[in-house]
Amino acid sequence: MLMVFLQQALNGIILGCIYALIALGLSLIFGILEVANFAHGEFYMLGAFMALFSMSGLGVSFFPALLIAMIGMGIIGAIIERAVFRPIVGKPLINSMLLSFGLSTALANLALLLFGADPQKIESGLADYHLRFFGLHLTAERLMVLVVGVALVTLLAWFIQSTRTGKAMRAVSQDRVAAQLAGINVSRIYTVTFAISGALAAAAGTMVGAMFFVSPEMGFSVTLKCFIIIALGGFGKIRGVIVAAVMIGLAESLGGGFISYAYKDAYPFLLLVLLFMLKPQGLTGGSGR
Amino acid sequence: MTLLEARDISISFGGLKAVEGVDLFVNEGEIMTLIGPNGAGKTTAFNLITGFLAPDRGTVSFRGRDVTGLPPHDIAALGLVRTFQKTNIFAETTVEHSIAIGFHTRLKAGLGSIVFGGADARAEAREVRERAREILEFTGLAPWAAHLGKNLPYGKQRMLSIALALAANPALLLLDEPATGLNPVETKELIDIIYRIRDERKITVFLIEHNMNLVISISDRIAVLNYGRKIAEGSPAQVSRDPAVIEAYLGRGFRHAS
Amino acid sequence: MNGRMTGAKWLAGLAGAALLCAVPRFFSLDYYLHMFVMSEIYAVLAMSLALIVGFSGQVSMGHAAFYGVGAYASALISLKSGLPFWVTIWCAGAVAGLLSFVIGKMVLRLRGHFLAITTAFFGVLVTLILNNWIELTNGPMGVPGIPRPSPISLPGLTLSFETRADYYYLGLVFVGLVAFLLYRLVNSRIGNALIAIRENEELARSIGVDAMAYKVFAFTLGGALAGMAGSFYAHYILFISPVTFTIAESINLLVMIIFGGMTTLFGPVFGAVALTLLPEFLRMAGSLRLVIYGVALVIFIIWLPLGVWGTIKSKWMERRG
Amino acid sequence: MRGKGILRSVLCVAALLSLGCAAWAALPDGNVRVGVVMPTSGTLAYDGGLALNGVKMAVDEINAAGGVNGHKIELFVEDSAGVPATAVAAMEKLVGMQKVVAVIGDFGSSGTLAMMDVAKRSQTPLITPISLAPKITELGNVWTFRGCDSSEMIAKAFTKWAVQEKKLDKWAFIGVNTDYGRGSVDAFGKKVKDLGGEVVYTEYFQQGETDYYPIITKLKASPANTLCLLGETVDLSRVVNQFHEMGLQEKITVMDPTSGTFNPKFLELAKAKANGIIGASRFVASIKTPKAEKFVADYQKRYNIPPEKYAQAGYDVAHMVAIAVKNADSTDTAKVREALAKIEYEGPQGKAHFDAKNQLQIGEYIIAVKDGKFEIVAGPIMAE
Amino acid sequence: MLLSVKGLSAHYGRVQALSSVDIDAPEGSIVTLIGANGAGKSTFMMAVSGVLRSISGEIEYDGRRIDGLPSDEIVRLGLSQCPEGRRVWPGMTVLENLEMGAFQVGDATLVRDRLMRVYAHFPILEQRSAQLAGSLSGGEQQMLAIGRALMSGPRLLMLDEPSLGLAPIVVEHLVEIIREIRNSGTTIILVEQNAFMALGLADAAYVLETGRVALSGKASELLKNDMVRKSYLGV
Repeated sequence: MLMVFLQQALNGIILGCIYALIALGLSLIFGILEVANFAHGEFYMLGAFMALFSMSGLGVSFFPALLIAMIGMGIIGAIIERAVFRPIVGKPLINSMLLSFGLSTALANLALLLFGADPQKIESGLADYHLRFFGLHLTAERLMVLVVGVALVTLLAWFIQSTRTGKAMRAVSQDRVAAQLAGINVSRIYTVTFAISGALAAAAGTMVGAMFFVSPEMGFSVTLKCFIIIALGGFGKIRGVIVAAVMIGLAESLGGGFISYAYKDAYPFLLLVLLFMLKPQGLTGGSGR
Repeated sequence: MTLLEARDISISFGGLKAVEGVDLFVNEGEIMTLIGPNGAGKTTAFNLITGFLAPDRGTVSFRGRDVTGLPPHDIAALGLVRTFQKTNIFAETTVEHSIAIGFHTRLKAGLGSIVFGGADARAEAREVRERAREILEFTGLAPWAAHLGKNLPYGKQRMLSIALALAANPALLLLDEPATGLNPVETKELIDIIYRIRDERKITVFLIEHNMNLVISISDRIAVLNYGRKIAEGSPAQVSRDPAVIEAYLGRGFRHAS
Repeated sequence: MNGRMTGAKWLAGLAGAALLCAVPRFFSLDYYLHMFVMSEIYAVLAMSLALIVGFSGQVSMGHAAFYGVGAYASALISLKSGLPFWVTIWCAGAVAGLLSFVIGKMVLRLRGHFLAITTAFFGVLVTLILNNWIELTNGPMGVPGIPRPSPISLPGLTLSFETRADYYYLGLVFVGLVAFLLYRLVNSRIGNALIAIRENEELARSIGVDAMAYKVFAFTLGGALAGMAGSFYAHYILFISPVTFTIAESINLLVMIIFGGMTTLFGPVFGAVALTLLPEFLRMAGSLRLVIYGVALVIFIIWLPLGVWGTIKSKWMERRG
Repeated sequence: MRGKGILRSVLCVAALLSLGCAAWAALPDGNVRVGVVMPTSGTLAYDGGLALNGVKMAVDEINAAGGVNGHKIELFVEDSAGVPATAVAAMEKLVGMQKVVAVIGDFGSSGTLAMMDVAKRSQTPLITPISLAPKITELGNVWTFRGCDSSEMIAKAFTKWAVQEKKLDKWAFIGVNTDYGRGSVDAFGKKVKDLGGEVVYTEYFQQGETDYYPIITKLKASPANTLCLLGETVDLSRVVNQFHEMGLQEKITVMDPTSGTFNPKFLELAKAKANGIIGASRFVASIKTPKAEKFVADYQKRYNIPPEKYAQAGYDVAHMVAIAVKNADSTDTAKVREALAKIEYEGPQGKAHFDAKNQLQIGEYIIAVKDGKFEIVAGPIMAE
Repeated sequence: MLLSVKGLSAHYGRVQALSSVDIDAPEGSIVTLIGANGAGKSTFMMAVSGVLRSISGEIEYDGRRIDGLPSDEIVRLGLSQCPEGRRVWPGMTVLENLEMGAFQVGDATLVRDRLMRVYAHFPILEQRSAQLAGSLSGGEQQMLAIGRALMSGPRLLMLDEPSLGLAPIVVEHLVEIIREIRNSGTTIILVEQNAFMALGLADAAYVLETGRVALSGKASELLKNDMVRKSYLGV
């Protein structure tokens, strides 16, 4: 029983890693541009397709494809920010919700049209290597997800914490006007934010594509889950989001394994509602703006 | 007669004692003012009195009734109505409609009557229109009746927030820095309306204000807060001579000017 | 702002009503009538959501849950007890209203996106329960064989509900009654209190509005009306299953009221009709249908952030004032 | 600035209206009009597309051979998006505007169940090539036909073979939480128990679920020796992949008795992990009859993938409709319905006919995946 | 003339916040704008800083038109603003706040120099350098905000209500600092409600009323002006 529990927990942490990658980007967008991007799951989906096509089209192997997908989605993210989100920055939240919902519908169905409904697998070549330790079971592929996920999250945290651009991003999220007055090009920061978010989503998409396949409808449910994560972790808070992502991963894995798998989708929400009831100011304290 | 009495009200935010052991009272028919530097706890005191914050300690009673810890809407319904420091109006409704909204606590028409157009609902609606008209005239907002709140000039927006409070039928009106940002002409109008609120409408007025010119000229009594504590209380003459007040708030400049 | 109707308005209203009643004469195909009946159902749903989101300013992302609960309540009660639709539609309203009252009490102290996400949770939870409480709801297999409303006879008119047109007329009455109810409400002290909460909750409380009570009221009434719409849907399609009442449907409803403009009553109706018919129009675009729909939504929000009707109304008011 | 908002609003409305007018111009002529309602968007789009492939191929075949009594078949395809109300709208459009003689659809049972009332009201035969919900044929709606086997028929044939011949006794079920998954798990579980087996584990998952580690980890701790999977290709290929990742293949035999996975896409997604899976199907591409071989070859040529049972069902159902119109020698929907009920059909999967409840009666093959191919182990077994 | 503004008008929606304002700031001077809240003082500063974009009129800085330039360009040219309400970034440390003030400056030694100079003005900031800005007291936050504005090395510094909510003793210190900054060669535009303090410090003064310049002249003269005494000095 303990082994089953530990195995479930390990699975949950790996899932949490993926969620963290997607949710962090969403959280950055939310914190810095103050728009809700319901099309974020589609960034993740497009990133996965980009990796898939660079592997099948360019013949590159998994890791270069991951990199290509990240760069590609970074660029697409930046373009989408300029073209779609820029005009509604500063408008009420519900506008960006609906706008991005439209964008999500358009992108998902465009992908359906271009790539077909038929799901495809990204071959990382690692799924058939098995690791066994202390009675736990892990494929090399999942280990890779864990390693890459942790590496990217650490890299992002370092970037936000220590680089000039990262600090500028924090400054913009805390007070946009003060950032402008300090000579920060806010418009450029917006674009960079979307580019980073797009790249992170693409990384997550590529790795999920290896574990669970790539298909045009893979995005939507992930988006909602990530909104729960950023609400749970505190809007725009990196550490909170990471903790929340892992919590949600664990909740799904343990709740799905030990309570009822059929209600799996409810556990992340349940966690959130419990938190709101017990601690209305959020996981990491302070009010979400 | 004492209309409002706050005893030993205290509240702290994360260790910071925002208001500490403050006693305040307001007599019926007077104009009372609370002054003090920014951050001294004046607005917090208003929030404690009007139920927007619950005190950690102390009691608030209004017309002899303990109102400590009541929600703001219940306190407002008892006739204790406040305005806000930053301009607080209904931005997307017309001035006339805003004031009609202000009559909320006086309206009693039931759901059935509202839906089926009962006589009392119609009578009420008619009465609200008449009374709103009257308040528009009283506050000089009549020419702006059809404008959206957000399209009013700054001074008129401030007046609208007072008009709204008047519509809520106060016995005691708490005005939080009503003169902030008003030009001298508007300030004069404000002074005039405060007097008329007291004299014509028999409403007691309790102010927070920075404009010492206004404070000295209209207050019957003044209380001074500093770092969450009351440091002085008395007539304008007494307070403006108080060394502690000069030190903490008025500064040498004030003495110099007077 | 006053609720008075002038003679001209009465006349225009009568003409409009006559026109609406004549619709089945001009569009006699069941296909059109089906779209119109669906439009009517969505019009009620949109108005009920607009009461919550548009008038009292509380974003709800789980409205389809009440729609679904109403549909199931009505269908199950009528199947198990044999009560006619004319009774079960009220049961549906009561059950959905009770549920939304309880949920509203729990969540309405939250604001903004916290509220949006929490309501989304209840939306998802209801779908999951409909899917998994097999004994009661029959799960994903759905509930088939729901009876039609029993025929009614009025002087000069008999509705048997064997034809789409009968449903159309019933829906027209339904929309009309809900619109009338909400029109009276939003133009009363209650509507004023809701508007006050939407515009500035702090100020509303300072002038004596019990914000929580009014928010719960709007949420409950909105939920109850959605439940009644659900009942109408169930006894119209005659089969219900959880796939109809998902979060995607909640978002669809939000899109409708934003499209039409949610701070008016006509806006949501307009949005509901337009966005029920639009995907059908777009059928000719084939597989591009949903791409066009999505892009149209994006362009639309950038262009007309107040919604079609909201923009017209605000420009008109600007011109006056 | 001021006029712009109104102009935009008016433009929006005008655009909608003009779209409407364009869409609402109907058109009749002398062809045999057949409607199809399938999900071409949403989560079921891929599988819906396969069924549509079969329908289209059948119609082209018939038209190339001169049509039905000299009339060409004209196909009208509408998207149900997997949403019941949309399916109803789609069928109403086909019936009211296109005046079709019959409608083929939907994929999911919810859509089909919702459309049944339209079928009855408009007196138009509705024939579903996929939907498995027992209710469809049990509600006594004579206008609705199921053109494929039902889960009970498969369960009867399959469990008999697995429990009695293969001596598999401890069964675990993982099913999709839909009418299909739930209904099938019930049907199979009952039959397993009737035959002396034991059901030791049951879990359902939401359609489109990606991560099955929680339930597979739990499965690992159960005494099951047989895993019975009930779902669609993509979900099940994830289950099978993760099943192997957790290293359970030595311990547990995997069954896919409704052959939701017996298609080339599954082989592509699961690769070698597909080997050893056993199931039952009314059709598989390796059936060696002349009709089946021709069908497989034509389909392979046309779509570049081998056909599976959805394509076959679409293909068969389209042929059945054509034959019914031919036998009735009329496009009168009532006559077509009567002809359909009496049809004797022979297609790639063998001989078939409808019973009194409009349920297709058809044989089942037991099939195993071996070296990336579907091999027939036994059959066809008739359920009766 | 370091800054010369001619006919500046600005709108927020349909509300006119500034109408045809002319203001000049000679190099090396302290110019003050006084007036009631809502008179347009902050709007003026935001317009000059390039944050408020819907403006008309001419803004000339150091002989070149800067109206229409984005705010980061304007900061690069040496024009810095310390906004009303301090607006420090509460979740960043004092040091990070200061570093971000020098966002445009690439040269690390220059940043270091300026940091030292800010610390020399406000020793308390050095003590608190690792603390989150949000945890500072009001007076310390004001110093941080001024320090941050100085980090870009401005030739023209605009201070919006620096004394707001500060204890008189802190205000006195602030007056000293502002003098020091001017004496080190930086031109200052000062917006103040504390008209006494402002007029005592400034060389020239403008009185704004409902978006217009109602009065202007030497600060010492305005101090004696009846209207100013009555309306803004509370005499």
